[in-house]
Amino acid sequence: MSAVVRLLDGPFDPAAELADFTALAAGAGAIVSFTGLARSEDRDGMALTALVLESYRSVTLRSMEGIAAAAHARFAIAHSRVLHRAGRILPGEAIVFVATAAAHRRAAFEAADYLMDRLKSEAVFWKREESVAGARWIEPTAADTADLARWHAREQD
Amino acid sequence: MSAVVRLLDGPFDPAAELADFTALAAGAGAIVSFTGLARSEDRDGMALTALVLESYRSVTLRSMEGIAAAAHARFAIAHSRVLHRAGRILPGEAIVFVATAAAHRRAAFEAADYLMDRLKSEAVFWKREESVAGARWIEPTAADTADLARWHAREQD
Amino acid sequence: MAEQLALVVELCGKLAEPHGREVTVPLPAAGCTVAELLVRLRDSFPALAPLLASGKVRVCLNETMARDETVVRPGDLAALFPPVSGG
Amino acid sequence: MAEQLALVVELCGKLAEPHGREVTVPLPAAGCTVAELLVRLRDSFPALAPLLASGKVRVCLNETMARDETVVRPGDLAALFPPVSGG
Repeated sequence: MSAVVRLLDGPFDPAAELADFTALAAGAGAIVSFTGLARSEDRDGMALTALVLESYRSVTLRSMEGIAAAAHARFAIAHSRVLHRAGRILPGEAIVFVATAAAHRRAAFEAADYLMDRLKSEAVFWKREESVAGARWIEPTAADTADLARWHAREQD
Repeated sequence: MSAVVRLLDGPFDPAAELADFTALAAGAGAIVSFTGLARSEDRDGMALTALVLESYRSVTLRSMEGIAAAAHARFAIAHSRVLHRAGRILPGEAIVFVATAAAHRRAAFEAADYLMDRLKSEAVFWKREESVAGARWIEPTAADTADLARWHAREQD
Repeated sequence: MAEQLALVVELCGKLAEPHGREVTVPLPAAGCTVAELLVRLRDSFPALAPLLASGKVRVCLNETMARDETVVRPGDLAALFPPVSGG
Repeated sequence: MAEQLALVVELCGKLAEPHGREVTVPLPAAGCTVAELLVRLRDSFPALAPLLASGKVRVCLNETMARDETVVRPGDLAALFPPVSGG
């Protein structure tokens, strides 16, 4: 079992991470990855120059580790990897990478989905989009809140 | 929009595929990949020497293309890639790779999940596991059938 | 004389176990239906009969799935598909 | 004299907009509660007041989230967290 969580200050290569993770998890059978890339436009179609993610390193890392631990407690996964960038991220660059490995694909899919839903709403980051018009602080969307609520609903089943 | 489907006779590199797909789909925001690896043991714990997938090239490819087209019709995805090996596959080697790219992560996750469920049950392959004890033909599992039924249930919602 | 032409039938998956990857079955020049072809195969290759008895074996003609009433002719590209395993 | 010690408070996210990344607030040597700290910050930095008024701003002390009744002392590592955006 492995659960790797990293908070990165510069660009990383999702494909290299998948290669490394797959080598580690070759015995697992099913591997799911999610890569989130910085958008080039905001919701109104305005061109973005950067996405800036502020973190508070120790607390941010602990929030990510807590989410990863919960995924291992909840799903039958053998390995997980969660990478998240902080700082200034250019359009098209990877912000977040999540990978899960399991004997059965359903667990791998659900754990990756769960990790992303929680990271998107609960990880300790403050983010703003920068464009020529200035900066705008971003909060979780209604879709993020609804995605997260799916897991709470299942807990009460 | 792109939907690439390939049936391969030899090994491929899932990480290289993800790199290529991510470059193509950089504008999309959310990328999900699934990699299925050949197991080293069968359900009873017997060591496997190979997984052999037989196909009927034209019909097999058409079955994969039909599944990919259905995913694009059903989910708001911008790009998809489906690679499947046929022939003799050694333990730990990749059998199948699915990647989806979308503006929103839910569509990317659901489309990848859907593609895998249909490929696992409906793609035109016949497979057998080989061990020192001989060969055993494999059919879709009850879990595969249940996974596939989830999508039919949602159609009737 | 009408029976002297023949059809090569590819056998997929576990159907290849009794007789190998293909069998040749005599066929009249005018052909026969897919349903009749299956009967001919059973008669000519008794070892295939138990596998065909499930009713789940499908016939692929010229790279397209055929129905029971489709006509198959000598020279057609024919294959028998057992239920698929999926990927 | 009791007020001559001070606490440096890091301001995270949009809380940094009015006064930059950190502010220094006078604090008695014995410290005060987190609830009192927020009142002192409001009084010393009126431009922060509207941001603090939401009640959603949390205080992080020595890398742990603090409660209203937690005591904060000069020299503690303190930060104000607005609601997180998530990753």
